Amino acid sequence: MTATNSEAVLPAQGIEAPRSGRIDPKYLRSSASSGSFEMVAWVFMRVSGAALVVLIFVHLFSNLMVGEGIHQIDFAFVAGKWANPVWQFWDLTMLWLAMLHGTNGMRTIINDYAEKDSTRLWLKSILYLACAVIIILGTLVIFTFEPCLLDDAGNLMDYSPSFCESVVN
Amino acid sequence: MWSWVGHRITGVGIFFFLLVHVLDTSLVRVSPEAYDAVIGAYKHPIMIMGEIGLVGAIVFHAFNGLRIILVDFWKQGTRYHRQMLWAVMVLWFVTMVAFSIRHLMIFFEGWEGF
Amino acid sequence: MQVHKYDVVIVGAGGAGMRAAIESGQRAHTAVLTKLYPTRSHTGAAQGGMCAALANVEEDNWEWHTFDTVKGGDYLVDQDAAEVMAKEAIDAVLDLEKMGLPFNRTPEGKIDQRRFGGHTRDHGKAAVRRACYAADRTGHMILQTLYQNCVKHNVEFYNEYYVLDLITVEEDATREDGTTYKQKRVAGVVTYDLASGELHIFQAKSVVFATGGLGKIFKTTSNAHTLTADGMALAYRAGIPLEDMEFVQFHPTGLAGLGVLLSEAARGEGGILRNSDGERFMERYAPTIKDLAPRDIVARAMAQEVREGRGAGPNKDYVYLDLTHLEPEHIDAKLPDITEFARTYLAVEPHTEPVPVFPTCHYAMGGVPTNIKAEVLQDNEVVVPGLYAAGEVACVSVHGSNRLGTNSLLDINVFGKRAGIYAAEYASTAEFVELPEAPETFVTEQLEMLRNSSGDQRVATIRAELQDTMDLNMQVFRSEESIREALDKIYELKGRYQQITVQDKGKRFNLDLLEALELGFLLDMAEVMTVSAMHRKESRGGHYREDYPDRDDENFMLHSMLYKDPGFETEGVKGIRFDTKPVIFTRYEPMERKY
Amino acid sequence: MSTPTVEKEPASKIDLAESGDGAGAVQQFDITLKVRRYDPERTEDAWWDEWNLTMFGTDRVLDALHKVKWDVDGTLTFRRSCAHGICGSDAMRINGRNRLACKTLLKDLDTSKPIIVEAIKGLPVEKDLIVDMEPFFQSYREIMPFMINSSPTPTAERVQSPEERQRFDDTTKCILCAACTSSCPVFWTDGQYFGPAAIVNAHRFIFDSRDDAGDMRLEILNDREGVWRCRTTFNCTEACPRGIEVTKAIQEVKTAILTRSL
Repeated sequence: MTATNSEAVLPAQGIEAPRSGRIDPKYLRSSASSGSFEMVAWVFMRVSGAALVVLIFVHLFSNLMVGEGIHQIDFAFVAGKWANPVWQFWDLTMLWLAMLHGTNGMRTIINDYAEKDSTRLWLKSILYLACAVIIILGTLVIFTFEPCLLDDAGNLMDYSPSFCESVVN
Repeated sequence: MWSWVGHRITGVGIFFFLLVHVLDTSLVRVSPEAYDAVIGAYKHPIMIMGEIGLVGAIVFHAFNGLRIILVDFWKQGTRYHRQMLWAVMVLWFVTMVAFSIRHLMIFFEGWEGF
Repeated sequence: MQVHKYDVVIVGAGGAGMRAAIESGQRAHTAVLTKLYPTRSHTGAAQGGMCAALANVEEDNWEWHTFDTVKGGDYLVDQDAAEVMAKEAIDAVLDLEKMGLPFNRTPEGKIDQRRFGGHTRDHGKAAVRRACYAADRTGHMILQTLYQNCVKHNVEFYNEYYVLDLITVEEDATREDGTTYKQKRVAGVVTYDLASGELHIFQAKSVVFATGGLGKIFKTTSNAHTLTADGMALAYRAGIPLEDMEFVQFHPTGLAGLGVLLSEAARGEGGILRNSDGERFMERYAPTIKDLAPRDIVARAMAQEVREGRGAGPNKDYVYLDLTHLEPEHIDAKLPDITEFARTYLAVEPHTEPVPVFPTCHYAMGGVPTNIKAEVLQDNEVVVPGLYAAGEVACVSVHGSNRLGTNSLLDINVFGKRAGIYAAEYASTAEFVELPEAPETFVTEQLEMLRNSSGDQRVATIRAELQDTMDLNMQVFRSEESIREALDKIYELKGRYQQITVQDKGKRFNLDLLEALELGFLLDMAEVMTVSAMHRKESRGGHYREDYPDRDDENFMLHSMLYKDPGFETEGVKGIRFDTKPVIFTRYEPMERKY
Repeated sequence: MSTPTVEKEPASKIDLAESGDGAGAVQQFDITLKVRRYDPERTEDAWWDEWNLTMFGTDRVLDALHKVKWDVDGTLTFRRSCAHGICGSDAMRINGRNRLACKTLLKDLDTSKPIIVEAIKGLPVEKDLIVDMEPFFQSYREIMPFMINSSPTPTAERVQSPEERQRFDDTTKCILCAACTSSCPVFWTDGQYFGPAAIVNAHRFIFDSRDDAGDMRLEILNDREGVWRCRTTFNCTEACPRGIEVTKAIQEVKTAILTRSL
């Protein structure tokens, strides 16, 4: 329905033709995207998802199901865990994967439902910023964390994990 | 379709919790007191119910996510997606019953009252 | 009013229209006007296959195919056309395969073939595997493949544009012998854009009609709701004769009461017909090929069984198609769609139960007369320059008085291709014919009349009464009396049609208005059909007269030609002049038709 | 797929068991048909109309719509053609599910409640049940739905084994009715997604052994709006009136893109 090749085009009578050779602009795809970003993202969601199932289930289990469960969680508990490089690594991986997985999930949701390009841009900017901040913050916390805090007098503070005593003394 | 709606909703919920959770955990870097104070809030009875809800969301998102992976990569996946959804629901229910019992037991054992 | 100019305008986007468009679109500036989206066309409903003597699975040749076509058509076939069709069938199938059509395959990877009614080896010795097929979706695959290739070649479609008038002009012309006559020339078409309700004029050097059939004249039909004889009626109103309109094919196996088609492939794959006693009655009617006899014979046999009280069901008004002796896997592999029809619409499980069936109006053998170049004739010899027709709307005539199964899919491909090539060729040298003053006037008046009518007659009522009378009087058995009755009823309905009213007065997607116009086409064509049937006082192929049960070659080995002629009156028939045209013979002399 | 035709002659006469006459028992029943109407020539907003109708055992939703159009209200507007499920004109939303009106028997619906009929979602409604199909066909055209074979044309047919033919059999059944695409929640969101029907038709050629342009189609569908937007909700598979395993086809295209990239 493109070239009409009209000889005598008179003004349209009555209402406008709903489909006079055009497609509602809403349905036009801007341009073909290059690269395979969506594919990589898709694969990442599956791989990270599978990994996260293991990471988070163990995390939940060790934090909530064994020992005193929810009651054991305090500064000392966290400090005790992160003294072990395995747990440090565990939580770091979990942080990164979960944040990227979640951010990408939020990105697709914004793509789906944000109607205007400007809204989409805004929401995505906020999302990426939040994601970056959280990842950096979390990473710093895990790596710069000092479990055995001393008070001004040089004594171990009460909430220090028990192993600190051997470290300090 | 409803499994997909559920997957999206739980995903969004978990994402926001995650933001908060990283922030609260970061308090360990600020001061032990601050961290313990905030973590203390998680031990409130209302939060206990919230935790069950959160774990419910995570478990559903996890199992349904595994189902999606099977649909994607297992040849027969598309044919058995419905059965797999049933399996997800059953597994979710079993896991949640087990978790809730254990979590509530722990909670009441260590609960010192309001 | 918009005027569009194209070298070639093709009216209709079914198999024939799109096959023409693929050829024409590559050679000339072409537009396809279609009242539906192309993939909605009824070609897609064809199931069984498309015959061609490929000899992929057993010995075969196109000459046998020609003979079967001629014999199947009860010798009313123009044999030059049948030869063209059978010969070009092979290329037609191979063309489609190269366009991507997914035919079923033999173990060696060649196109598989199966048996089909009336197709035999060596002039009737035994059934032959000649039908190339894609499960029971051959028509669907053809339609899709042709549309795909139209997309490939960037064919311009005007979807949901109804052609409501053929613009022709007449010029004085002189024959070689010095006599004068009026030469018709085609200038274009007037169309109605369904979406906006506006008229568009398409001026064209060549116009190809590929508008399909007329099934909706009857109540029980396998045809789509949209098959309302539009093209035939438009040509007829423009003064072009119609040929052999009395010959309508009733397909034996329509789902009882609904008319939904169950392919002949069901019998090709081994299905058989049984009456209420469980008897395989075709053994009595066609001892050699039994259930695979041509459709007219099988349909009549079924109607005869019912008439003689051996019909099944509570009203004893249908017979059974029995597939229960076949392997369920075989049925599912070869006939998936039609078994689903039986399950969906009648809740019958074809694996274990026989399916209730009864003849259903299926195909018009007659139509707009053309020669083998698909050029439309304005009388027995004179071609209308630039006007072409192909497919069911046309009458070449390759089907004579009864079309063989699968030959329709062949017809659209062979003659659709020819129409496209010749139309483009003609357009490359011809000049536009000047449009007459205000060519849309007739259509505008008609539309205004319908929109503003204050009458109280309903379209649906008139249509239903027409279909009832045609089912009752003009189906597989006809007689002077029943034909008269039908004609009287048609006259009455045409009178009432003048008092018709449409409720939808809008411009946008006014299908109410278009149904009223379509009813006008149906009434005209029903009238032509009955008048034609009245003149043919013999029984041949699809036309069976109880008062003249035998074929009469002496008086009726002739094509019927009917002209619209307002001043003409004979035997109580007004406005239609009856004439005849000789049948073209090349190699086969008429014989008695036995199977 | 080849031709092992049954050569055994069936019996001349058999005893027909008192078989259930599927077509025979025609019962009448009453329904309420509720249709979402829209006509910008009359009013800006859509509205609902309800009719009480007496219908018969084998009647379909299409028959009910026809009954209204022909006997009660001629302005009711919908597309239809073949009326037995092969042309794809009359896809609509019936009781919240996409189906063909001509394949949905009234007796299979809950007739105690109104039968709710709406236009398919996600495409612009033009009038009553008619939607603008152009965006749908545009996506179809974009995936190059035609065979491309660059090797020299053979004189006879191109050879293809029954197994190779079977590979893409399912997706050749598509009738382009848009029931799948307009049932997809991702398509509903912004209409940018290629949609299941386009992917199904790409699949039909990607897996056809005779076609050479599979790579190009995979590239097209690797787009931002391509297969990766599929969320395997299975709405399309459930909506398909031809029983095509649409989601499976989409998954196979995804896998093909992945394998090609690796």
